[in-house]
Amino acid sequence: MDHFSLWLAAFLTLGIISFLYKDNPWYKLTEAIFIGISAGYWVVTLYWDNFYGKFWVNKGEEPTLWIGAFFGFLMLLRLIPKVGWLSRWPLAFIVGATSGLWLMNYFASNIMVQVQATIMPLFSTGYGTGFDADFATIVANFVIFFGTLTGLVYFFFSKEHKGAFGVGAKIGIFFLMITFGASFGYTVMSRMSLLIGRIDFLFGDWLGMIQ
Amino acid sequence: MSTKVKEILAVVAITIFCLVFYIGKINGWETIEFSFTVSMIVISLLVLSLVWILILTIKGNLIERRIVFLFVGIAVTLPLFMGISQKISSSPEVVSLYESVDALPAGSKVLISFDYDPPSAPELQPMAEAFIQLCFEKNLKVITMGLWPQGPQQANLAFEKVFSSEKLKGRKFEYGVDYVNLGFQTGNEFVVQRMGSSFKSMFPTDYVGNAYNDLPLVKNIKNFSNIDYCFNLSAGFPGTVEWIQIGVDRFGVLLGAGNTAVQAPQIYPYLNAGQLTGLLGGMNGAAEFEKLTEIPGKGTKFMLSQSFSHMVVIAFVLIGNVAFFMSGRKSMLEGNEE
Amino acid sequence: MKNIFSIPILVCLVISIPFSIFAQEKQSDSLIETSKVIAEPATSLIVSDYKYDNGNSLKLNWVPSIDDQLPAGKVTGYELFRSVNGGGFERIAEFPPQKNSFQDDKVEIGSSYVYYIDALSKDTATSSAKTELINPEREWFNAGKIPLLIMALIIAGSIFYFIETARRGKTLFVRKIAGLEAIDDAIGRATEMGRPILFIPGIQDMDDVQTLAGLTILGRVSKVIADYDTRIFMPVSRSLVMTAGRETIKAAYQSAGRPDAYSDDMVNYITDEQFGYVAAVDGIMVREKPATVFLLGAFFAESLILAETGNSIGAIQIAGTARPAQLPFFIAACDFTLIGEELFAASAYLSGEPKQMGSLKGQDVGKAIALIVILIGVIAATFSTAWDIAFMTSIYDFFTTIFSVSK
Amino acid sequence: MRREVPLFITAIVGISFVIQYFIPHPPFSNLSDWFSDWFSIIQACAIVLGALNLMKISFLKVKDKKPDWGYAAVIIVSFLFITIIGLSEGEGFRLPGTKFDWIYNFIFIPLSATMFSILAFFVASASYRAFRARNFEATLLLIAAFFVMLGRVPIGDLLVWFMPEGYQLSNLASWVMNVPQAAGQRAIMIGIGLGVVSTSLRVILGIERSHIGGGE
Repeated sequence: MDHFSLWLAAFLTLGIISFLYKDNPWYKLTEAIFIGISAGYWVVTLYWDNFYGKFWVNKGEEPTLWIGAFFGFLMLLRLIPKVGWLSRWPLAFIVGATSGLWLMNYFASNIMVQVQATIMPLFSTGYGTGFDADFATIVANFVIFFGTLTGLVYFFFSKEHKGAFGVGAKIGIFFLMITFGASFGYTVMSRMSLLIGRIDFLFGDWLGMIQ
Repeated sequence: MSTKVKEILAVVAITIFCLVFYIGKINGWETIEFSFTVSMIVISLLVLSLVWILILTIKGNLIERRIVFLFVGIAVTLPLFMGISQKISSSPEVVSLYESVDALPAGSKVLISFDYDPPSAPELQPMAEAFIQLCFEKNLKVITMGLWPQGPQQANLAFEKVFSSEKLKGRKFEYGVDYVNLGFQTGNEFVVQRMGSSFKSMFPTDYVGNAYNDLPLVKNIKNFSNIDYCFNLSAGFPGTVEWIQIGVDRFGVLLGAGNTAVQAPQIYPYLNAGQLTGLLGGMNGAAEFEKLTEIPGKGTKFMLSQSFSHMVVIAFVLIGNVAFFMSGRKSMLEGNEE
Repeated sequence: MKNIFSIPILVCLVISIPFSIFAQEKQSDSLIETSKVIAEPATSLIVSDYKYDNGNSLKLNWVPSIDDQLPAGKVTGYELFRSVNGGGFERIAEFPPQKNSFQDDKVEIGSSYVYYIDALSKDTATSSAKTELINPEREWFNAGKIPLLIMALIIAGSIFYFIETARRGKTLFVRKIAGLEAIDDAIGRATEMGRPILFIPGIQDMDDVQTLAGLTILGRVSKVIADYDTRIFMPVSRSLVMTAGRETIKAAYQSAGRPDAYSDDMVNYITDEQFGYVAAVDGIMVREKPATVFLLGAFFAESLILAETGNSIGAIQIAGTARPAQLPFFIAACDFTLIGEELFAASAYLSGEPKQMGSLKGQDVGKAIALIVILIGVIAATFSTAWDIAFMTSIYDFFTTIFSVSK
Repeated sequence: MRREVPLFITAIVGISFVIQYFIPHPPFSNLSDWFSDWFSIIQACAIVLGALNLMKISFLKVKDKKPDWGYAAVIIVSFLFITIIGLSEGEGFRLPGTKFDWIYNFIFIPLSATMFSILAFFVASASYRAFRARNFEATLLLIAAFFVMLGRVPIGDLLVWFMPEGYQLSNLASWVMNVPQAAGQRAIMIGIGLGVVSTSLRVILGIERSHIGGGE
């Protein structure tokens, strides 16, 4: 790493950090560089990886790729206002395919698998193992079972959250809150790690103050 | 003195500070490490300033965002200079990951997918290094790839680091025989799906352009059936969830995962359902894994800062709430600066 | 008669004497050899194509070795070997005693396979006969997915049913969703303050259903905005979303009878890069100070920066995502948050159209099924495991079969 | 024509992608592979629109000398700078040692990594200002967060040194993650699954059509 590169990197790093103080010219400059560089980065990446790598290289062997290229061409027609509406076709294609794919993937992985995973014996460590669980496992089993059920109750739309149903929904939201709390804790952990990594760059790699 | 002048002075001061230490670094100055006494003094100062913030807040002045920012910056930076070591525990999901790798016979082929980019490296790079080193220590063969464009680069960095480590310094590792970096391919989860039928169709060449069939390690690998273990380092989409849905659920691979802490909670239901052999979550997961494998690295080194930062966040939540309850709930619900 | 039999026996004995002496000598150095436990091989190994799949599995059945009749017989296990396209045999699996079938999922269409199985005893392995050459075949329907299809049809069917019922004019009750009730007020507030409205549809592309959900809400929201004559702007991080967003807002302005008020400048592309985008949106927020911010779609790490910055400029924020990791921050920093499923329900709810409301009802049927299945399934599993009640076992088996996702 | 064709395409494509899940035979089994390729190509074409849009806005800003027009000029210059270098670099533009790689390492990474790490400050500020125990639910959220945050760093166990092995904060954090947290996640996952199914169905059936310029 030569001096110029290091100082450039540090200059940009501190420019972004300066936003914490307030919106200022240094931040605006780094922001502008960031927008320009990243937009260009994606243009280059998508050109070489997607257009060149997927289409240009294989267009001879895979005739179906021309359909994709045709859709891409329709997309570009937006630049000509008169025929711009044709770009709805590739959009319609993408939306249709996404819906179809997600419908089945989520149905299988999110609904079926998770429902099946919740079906478990409460007093045992596994199915068919007999009456073998200790107290802690039984508690855990009950909590998972109960939490999943009440959590689902919360999401019901067609019933007002009142009476026994309301109690269920209330307990459900408690479980959701614990989940969010755990997520919050883990997110804090993650964010702090990233900051530590960045500070390690500034004081370690750049200034050589820490080992 | 106007604010503008103060600001300019601050920038100049920071620049001079940086220049001095940079020149110092070039001239070979020693790194700084606080002694135990100094560390304790620093810690007490931090605690005292928290108390001060608490008092201010109770008085009804919600301190400015910027002061919170400054405090966090200091509380995370200073521990990096301290040489205090801590006892690291080991969670069951980390142990089970270690055990499943430990159980692989020598010569087994391990596929590591690097699905992250440099911004997430502080959490995931230590895991990558420890995992690869463990593989080499156990004489396993390592194949790397990436669903994120920058992944393979991170893999190369990890290899470099591992080869220069103390334990493996004497040994020779040959590219193409002991390890291969297949590179990146676009297509997100579809890449995994197509690898189910053929690796070669997705990676006709490796990262640096060698033909798939010229690499002795992989040329006989057709698809997942020739892979003994998969490890996925993931920072988002595409990542562990996609590997589970396709790799595990459709092709039956044995999968372990290293995740950023943000992602980890969503992975637990899969862990419970037995779709994963183990999970490293965040920097703490990295540190625990480093302890189990006896390969201390950055995960362990950063743990003190991590501890501090958690304490600071907890302190802030508590201070905010104490003030909230003491000064009547209503008036504090809205932030009151800017 | 007796003698006739005794003669050959005698002959055999006489002949065997020198051998036995010879063997005696030999035995000393091959003691291990003769005391070895040798198990009979498994027989009738048959391989057949697994029906109704993608051509990626074969089924193997065999009769266990006759030495494997009792639980603690000579056989300690089995090992299955396979040769692909006439190549060498490789061990692909091992089984405990008494096992008699296996499904090989790691085969491919276009290759041919031969198998044999070894019965293992303490010391040796005896091989069965090899199977005939077989090629996996691919069929037109994956029978393993029939349960999935049935469940999908039930849930899709109930959504259909309620859409139809609603279309016929039956009013269906849907509970209030706080975040959505607040939308009109939030837009009204922006109008009063004379400040713009910021809409962020997440940072994923059109191949994410959350983005679709965000855009459908945008359709409803921008209709109200057109009515109130407020300014909306929507910076996006994907070019396709820019195109779709423009179409959406344009259509909303048209249906509100104000096509003249629409301009393409309402929707702008910034960059695909997550944090480049955030840096820009942050700047926009601080400089333009929108009165109302909508954050609806797929969000990642940027959720917090956006929500916090929005909070610090005092905007009313309505957020929603199906990514659990980001929800706590939305809950803390935004005024209203749509949690998971509520995001998908929002556009139907906002439209107020009966058929859209019907689809929500259909979703509830899905939840009800999940609830009942979990409830009965857990009871059945508990009783069948702890007290071995056969009736409960069959209920458990039924549910796990119905809810299994075949590969 | 303008409205019907897109609706028709959405419906047909959507239904085919549902069917492909059950029919493992070509051409259905190839559908998802094709879609991934086509989508990649469409994305590559669409970014031209996005990039042109960005350039147009920035250019107009510079031309009209609007406030902050200098930064708009920086956007244009840096965009052109990396695009020209990247496109001239050829297929191996990402390999170590290229100019593009240098830009990536010393401009792109510092910027995005710092932007990412700034989150830490926002987390702290949010926890000071926003995470209030307003009611029982919020309190529960905070308590769960405390246990997890403490239990996941060594200092947590240090705080409860008097507890026996196996009952320390790290064990408690593991329990929270594996039990109540997982239960909540599961409920959310099932709910999201149903939401996706219903939204997809509405789109395929053409009830939901705003994204393609629909409306009644």
